[in-house]
Amino acid sequence: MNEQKTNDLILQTATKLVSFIILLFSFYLFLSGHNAPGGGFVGGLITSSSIVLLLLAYDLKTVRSLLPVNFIYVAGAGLLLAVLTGVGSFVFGAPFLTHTFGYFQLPILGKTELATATIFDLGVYLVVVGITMTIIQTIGEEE
Amino acid sequence: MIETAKVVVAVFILLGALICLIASFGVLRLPDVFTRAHAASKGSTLGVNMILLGVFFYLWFVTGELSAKILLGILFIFITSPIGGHLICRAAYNSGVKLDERSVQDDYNGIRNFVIKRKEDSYL
Amino acid sequence: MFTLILQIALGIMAVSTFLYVIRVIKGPTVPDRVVALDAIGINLIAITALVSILLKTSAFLDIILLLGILSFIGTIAFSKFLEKGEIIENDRNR
Amino acid sequence: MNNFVILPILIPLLSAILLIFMTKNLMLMRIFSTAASAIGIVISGILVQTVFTKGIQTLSLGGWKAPYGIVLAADQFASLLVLTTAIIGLLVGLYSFRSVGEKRERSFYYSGVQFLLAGVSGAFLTGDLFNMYVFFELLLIASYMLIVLGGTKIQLRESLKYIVFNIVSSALFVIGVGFLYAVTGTLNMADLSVKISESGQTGLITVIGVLLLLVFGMKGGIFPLYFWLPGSYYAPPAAISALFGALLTKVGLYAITRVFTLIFIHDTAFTHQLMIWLAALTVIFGVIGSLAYSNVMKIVIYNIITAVGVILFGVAVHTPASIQGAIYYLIHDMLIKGALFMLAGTLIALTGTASLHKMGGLIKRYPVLGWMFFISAISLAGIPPLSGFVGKFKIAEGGFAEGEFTISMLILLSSLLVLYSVLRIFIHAFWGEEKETPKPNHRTAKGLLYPAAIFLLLSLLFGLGTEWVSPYVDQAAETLLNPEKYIEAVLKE
Amino acid sequence: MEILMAVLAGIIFMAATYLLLSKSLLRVIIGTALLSHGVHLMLLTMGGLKKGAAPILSEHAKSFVDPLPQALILTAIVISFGVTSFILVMAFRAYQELKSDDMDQMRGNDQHE
Amino acid sequence: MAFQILLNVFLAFCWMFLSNSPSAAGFITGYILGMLSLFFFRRFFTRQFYLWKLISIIKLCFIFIKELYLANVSVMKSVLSPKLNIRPGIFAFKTELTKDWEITMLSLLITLTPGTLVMDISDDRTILYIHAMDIEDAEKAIFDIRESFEKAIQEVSR
Amino acid sequence: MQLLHLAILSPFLFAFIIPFLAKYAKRVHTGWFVLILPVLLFIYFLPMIRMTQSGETLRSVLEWIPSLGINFTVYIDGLGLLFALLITGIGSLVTLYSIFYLSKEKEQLGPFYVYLLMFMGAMLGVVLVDNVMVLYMFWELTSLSSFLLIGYWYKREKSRYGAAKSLLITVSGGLCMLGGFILLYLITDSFSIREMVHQVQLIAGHELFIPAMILILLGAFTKSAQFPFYIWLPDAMEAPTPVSAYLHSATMVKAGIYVIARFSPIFAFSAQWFWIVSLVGLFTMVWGSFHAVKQTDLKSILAFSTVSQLGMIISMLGVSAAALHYGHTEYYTVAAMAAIFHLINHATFKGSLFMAVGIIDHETGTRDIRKLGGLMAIMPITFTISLIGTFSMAGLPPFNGFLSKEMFFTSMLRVTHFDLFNVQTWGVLFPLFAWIGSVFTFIYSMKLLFKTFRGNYQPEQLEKQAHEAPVGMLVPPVILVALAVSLFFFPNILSYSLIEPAMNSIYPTLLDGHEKFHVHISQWHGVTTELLMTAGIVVIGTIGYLSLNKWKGIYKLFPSKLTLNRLYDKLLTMMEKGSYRVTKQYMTGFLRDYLLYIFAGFIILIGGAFAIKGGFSFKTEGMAKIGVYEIILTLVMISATVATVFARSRLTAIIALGVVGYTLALFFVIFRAPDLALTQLVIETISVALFLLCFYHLPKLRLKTKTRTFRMTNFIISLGVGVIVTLLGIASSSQRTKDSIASFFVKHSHDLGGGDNVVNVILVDFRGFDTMFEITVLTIAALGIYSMIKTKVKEEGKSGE
Repeated sequence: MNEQKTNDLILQTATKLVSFIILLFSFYLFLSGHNAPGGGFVGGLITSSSIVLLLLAYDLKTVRSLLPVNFIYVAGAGLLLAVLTGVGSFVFGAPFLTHTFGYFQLPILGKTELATATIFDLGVYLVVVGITMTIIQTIGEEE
Repeated sequence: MIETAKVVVAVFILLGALICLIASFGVLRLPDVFTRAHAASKGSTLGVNMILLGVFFYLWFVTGELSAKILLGILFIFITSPIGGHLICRAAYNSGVKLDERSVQDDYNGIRNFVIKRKEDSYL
Repeated sequence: MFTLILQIALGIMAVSTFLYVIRVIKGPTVPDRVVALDAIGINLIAITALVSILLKTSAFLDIILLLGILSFIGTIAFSKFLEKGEIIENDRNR
Repeated sequence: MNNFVILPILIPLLSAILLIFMTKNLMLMRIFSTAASAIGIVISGILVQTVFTKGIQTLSLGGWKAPYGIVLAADQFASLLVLTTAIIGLLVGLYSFRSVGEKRERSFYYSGVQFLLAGVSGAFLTGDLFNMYVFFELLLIASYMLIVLGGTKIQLRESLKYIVFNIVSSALFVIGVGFLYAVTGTLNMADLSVKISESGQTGLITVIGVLLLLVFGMKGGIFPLYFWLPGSYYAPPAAISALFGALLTKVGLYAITRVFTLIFIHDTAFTHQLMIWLAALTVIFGVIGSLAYSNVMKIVIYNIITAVGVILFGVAVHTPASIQGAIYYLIHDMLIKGALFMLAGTLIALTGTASLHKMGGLIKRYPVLGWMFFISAISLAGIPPLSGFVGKFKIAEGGFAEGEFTISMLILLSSLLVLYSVLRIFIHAFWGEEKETPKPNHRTAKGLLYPAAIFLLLSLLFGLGTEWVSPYVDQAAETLLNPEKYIEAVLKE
Repeated sequence: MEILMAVLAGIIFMAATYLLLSKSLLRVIIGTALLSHGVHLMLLTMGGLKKGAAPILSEHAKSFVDPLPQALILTAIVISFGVTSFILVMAFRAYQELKSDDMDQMRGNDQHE
Repeated sequence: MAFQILLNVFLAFCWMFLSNSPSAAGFITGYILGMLSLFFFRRFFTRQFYLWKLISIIKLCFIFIKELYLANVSVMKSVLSPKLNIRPGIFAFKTELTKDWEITMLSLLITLTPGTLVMDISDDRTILYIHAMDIEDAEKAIFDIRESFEKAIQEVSR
Repeated sequence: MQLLHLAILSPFLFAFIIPFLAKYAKRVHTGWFVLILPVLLFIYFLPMIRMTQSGETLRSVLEWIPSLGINFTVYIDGLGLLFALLITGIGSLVTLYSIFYLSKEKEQLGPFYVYLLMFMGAMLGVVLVDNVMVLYMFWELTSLSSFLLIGYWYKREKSRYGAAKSLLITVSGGLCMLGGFILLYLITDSFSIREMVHQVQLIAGHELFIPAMILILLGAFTKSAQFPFYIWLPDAMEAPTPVSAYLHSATMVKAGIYVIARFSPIFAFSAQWFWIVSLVGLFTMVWGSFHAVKQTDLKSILAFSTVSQLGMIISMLGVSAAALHYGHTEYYTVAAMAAIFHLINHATFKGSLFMAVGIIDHETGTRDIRKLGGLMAIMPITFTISLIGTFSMAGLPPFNGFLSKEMFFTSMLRVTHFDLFNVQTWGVLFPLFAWIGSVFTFIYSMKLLFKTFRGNYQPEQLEKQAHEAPVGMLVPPVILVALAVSLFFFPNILSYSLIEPAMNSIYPTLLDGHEKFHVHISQWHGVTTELLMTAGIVVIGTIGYLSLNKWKGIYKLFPSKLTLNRLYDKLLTMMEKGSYRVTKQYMTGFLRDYLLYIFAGFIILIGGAFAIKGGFSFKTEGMAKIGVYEIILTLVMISATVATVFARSRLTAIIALGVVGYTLALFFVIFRAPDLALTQLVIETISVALFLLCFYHLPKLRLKTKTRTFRMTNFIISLGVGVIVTLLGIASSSQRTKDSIASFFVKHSHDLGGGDNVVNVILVDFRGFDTMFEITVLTIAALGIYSMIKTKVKEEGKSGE
């Protein structure tokens, strides 16, 4: 392998900047999903693409030391969150997966819409991040 | 006001589109990967950024929307497009694509010695 | 008038994309294709921008940045694949 | 509104998710998954009873009323199948403890099983066509995971084919749903039925119906579409084969039944006649297949196809008797196929081979296994008082009544060859001189036999206690034959 | 437009079928991926095209395109992504174990006995 | 520099709450006021006031845009000329820049300028291998690069 | 649940105890325990004779599946009781016999008695239930227990063969019968035989009458080993001799006769019934007796003899059907009377003969007639038993066989008087055939007797030193032959107690009110035609026996390739080999072949449906306009698609695929689907990355030279698929409905869903359920991929077969 080393200086330096832009963008997409294009899926996918970018520019080991998470558990937790959002409606005697939303006056942010659907979407987001990273990591490790 | 803005926007957009067209023409016409990468990484960057700028102005002046997303996009393209060109060219060279025969100089030859070990697996 | 210009521009972009596609098909080497693909990605950005004006919506503006991100990642992935065969390395310093 | 309806889906789903976090502790996983399955059985049992006393139970998910949101609708047919599914899930789980191997168990095996159960139950319960597609995908991907779990050569080879087929069928499913949506503008099955009755079943809708028949037939394994089945079901460990054999094809059959008793009911002369012919061909080819092999597993697998043909015939004939028969036979087949796969798996585990030619005289050493095989064989052939009888007889009755003499007789006589194909296992493997098997494995078979024994017991109870079951089946058949009831329950929420 | 799209989807279906029928595992997998593209395109066409603005209410358009097929396609896209990645990995594992990507050599044991 | 920006943002927030106007306008006002105060106390900090750096960045941008424009014109010329009259090649270029991001910046800029494209960096980070569309102009290009970009970049990073 | 039901079920219940008895009470032969049951049952049934004699019946219902009309209804009338007594009586004797026949050291007694008891219960069930479905259940149980008993010595190849054969044939008959029952049910809406008999007018007029009759007769014929289904019976002789005596001569094979008798009141008035039943019976009788002569195995002779005798009884039942047409009830029903009488007689003499043969087999170790001889001196008691048995079988006085044979001739002679059915001219064939059959019967009887007991004793040919059997083994046959003799002298014990009630139940419709058949059997009728016929039999038979060697060659005239056995074997191998060949033909294991079938099926089915139903329509109004750039995009997509197909390198293929995906995203943009475009873009990119990741490990595409046909097939099939999908798409979008549920979503997304992005609101709220499972799918995919890569199990035995 040694003779195949290259100097990825440019790529790595740029990645430091670009991956943050991407991450920010993904958060934006996730949060704005309910009213504009975006949502948990795309947000999650873009988050993982920023991690993929890191993987491309660096390597698995580096990235794992940056993000010491088992991504399968992330996916599992996300799924659990999504399902529990549904189960939560049992408590209120509403049908499974009933969402509610309201507009609240919050400090700093002003009038904000808070919806349980967002929690569900967060579950989606986590699952998507978890599974894409699981897939890419496991395949990447298998050399 | 809006009309003048529209004219400016139209000029930006048309110019950008033409640059893009020329770049693609170049990609079609130029002899080898490296020269094509020149056309692609420069031509389309400029062309597309001009169009984006046009759209930005359009949104700004005509609909009154200050779209930071487009500015971010322009910045992003500026950063990434040359990196892409750089990486592709290096990869092309290191995977064994020869320079066009018109080339006169090759200082890079032999710097990375893993050039084409997988000759049999050239992806054609 | 303005719409017409936009449509013309869109047409030009489409032609340009089509020329890239020809390059993608023709090759002759894989890096050629990747170059063309990268350029297509960038072209798509422009097309999206134009379309979003034409359709009088800002719904597609997210796509602009997204396309940029993706074509970047895609290009890197392709070139790494071409150069090293593997895209994600286990440990670069090994 | 009745949140209870979701529980048969939710319980396996939640337990599957929780099981993801338990891979470190094998014992915990086993206990947890068994407990979850047991709870599932209780829940489904209550569901069956509720539906029996109170009629069709529906749940508008998210509180969105019928044609707009997704509705779960548990009529008796679906509830019975859900109950059977839960039972199969529990028993397969029990069987897995000894047969699947620790390595697989730790690789999310139990999660996969629970996911599969959730998918199957969901497919049974949903009242929305696209949602059904989603559940199909859920159970399919769980089945992909299970079928290839372990990654032996044969598994990889066969599951590739399996996946490709299912991708094709899923693709056709989605475009079928798309076409239907274009023509009718709705996705809810009850609403579809209403819309189609209003606008009349045009030629195009009939064609789309045939397309859906094809799609479900591919999952269910009917005649020109079952080719993937033998190889794929053969590949994984017996526990998984049992799960597949008992459940997966039945989901396809369920879907055919649902769709062709609810939606496409205005051109039976064409669609249902087509189904009758396909059913006959399925039976013929299934029987031919089961006679062709001397491989224990293969014989059992081809018997699935025969059974599918029989049930399809019952559905296609579309009379009260035949539908009742189809329901009886469907449940019977789920139970008995589970038992047969487990027994065949035990046989293979004991002898280390699947080939009949290499077995012999096993009855001396394993009499219980032998007799269980025998009983399941005669149950399969529909000999009373075992469970297969009522279903087959009802189906034949319906067929005769509709004037389908030849095919009804074919169905009846097919049970002879079915019996023979399974008794061949008995004759060759259990009778005859004892043979040295290539991998003599004399570990006790008891642990493997209990689940199969429970299956057989259930099958026997199902046959002897038909009277207890029959009100439920009657109700199920009645709902299937009178789609208005289903429609009313779903749309008048 | 709808007809053009239907034809296009048909062509994609045809290409996908052709690929599925080939002997190389790689082509088969590419065929499955292509198939899902065709499906999504067809599904979109079924919802009707260009009947209004993008279904985002804040744009206050007079009419919107049918959002339901879009939601359905989104679900289908994500699912087919899962399946595609699964089959890809499976192909890779199959090649690891079986040392062949030729479907001919993946006949299996049907010819035994 | 980062510290200064952070401080500025903090000051902006402070202003926002002080003035009891939690909105973008309040924030921007706060930010500008904070910047002014920072400017006045700039000698507290060891490094120069960050606004100057901003100005040099803008300067760099302008140089760059100019070069980009020129680059495209030349590329277009060669593309559109009826006979492809080019003499491509790769040449090595020694740079004096050392920091990661300086080199990166330089490479990006070079890549976007007339007929040049950075292909690789040597492992000791001193030599850039550059592919040129027209090798004739190589020497001139090297000179141009050194004159315009390296200086501007050094200015920014100082 | 009454005592009656318990009586029928008691053997099954008892069977459950047997394995434990066999295991824990090893010192006592299990048979002794078993013996109790049939004896008790016999004693239980015996007093019921009085009831049936007075024309009364006993009916008792145990509900099983009342909702389907399937109930365990026990109905005891003369016919049923007769059989029940036979079953329990012979059953007791056989059990007794088996105690001595099967050694408790060498044999596995547990299973044997379990099977035997199972059979006994099943057989009782067959004859005593009223509900045809329950009858069918017991019917198949007899087949199964017979299968198990024949295969009792499962290590022998021939046992297994015989077992499978008997099972296949009898079960197939049973299934046909089930079909017949179902047809009857459809006609009468009842499963009760009694009720069917009441609705006989309805049945007669129904179009399903003939199929039902034929199906039920098929069941009866297979069970009673009639031509051409008799072939299983000789092979069934592999069973232990007590079994042969019990099942294959006295009881099980008579189940068919029972069914024919039972259903006579329903079917018998039709001409077809008469023809089929009597001719099949008669032919079987001649055929069986003819073939019995050439057998060399004692049990084979008996087997063929049973076939022949059963044929005889059945022919009598068939002939008696004429009574339903012809006024002279008593005149024609003599055939039925003879049938019942002979049924009993056959049980006595055939049972004893089987037991005798069993003794010979047991004591000498062989049943081959060529190895035996001169046993008369060594085994005098056995000889006596055999003598009485064979003479009775041959129809010689002073044994009961003579009486029934006489009556047989009588009934056959009366056929010639029928003017119904146009049998005046051909009627004479009936007695002729009967006579010929009887001649052969005489010959093989003599052969059986004399070849075994006369001639030279050949100890060197025998495995054992021959000697007389133990007393226990002799008691049962002695009882039977004693019966055979006493029935000759006092036949009317039977005629009042059993035959009369049985007759009453066969032809209930012939009788008015409390009228009864009157049966009287006398030994001497004067010198009648029948007597002369018997005399003729003795004369010709003796000549035939003595000159056996001279005309033996006649059997060679039957080509061995054309025998029914051959046919059966051929059929079976053809079935297995043929189906293997067929299956191998299409189950090639090639993915491509399977896909070809499936796509071909798709094209044929959908295309066919399209063509037949004419669902295609074409309409452009209301559709969107086409823009220039859309055409260009379409072209891009098409060219990328084509490039995917014809790509020569894997990377090119992936790139082209990527282009298709990105263009699709662009279409999403054009068609106003921002969310889709976003998702499609990201997913396409990640998919491409995955493709690259995985393809690195796969070999590059090989350009195999594929044949033109290969490509052409692929092309045609894929063209078909493409065209059909396109047509469907065009048709669907041309017939689009105006109102769809989508308007609801647009309308209420903001106020009810709280979001402006309708697609997103649908995804997370309106159809959040879909999404929930869609992410579940993703999770499973990830789990699957993870475990696929991390888990590698060693190969199991399965692949190595």
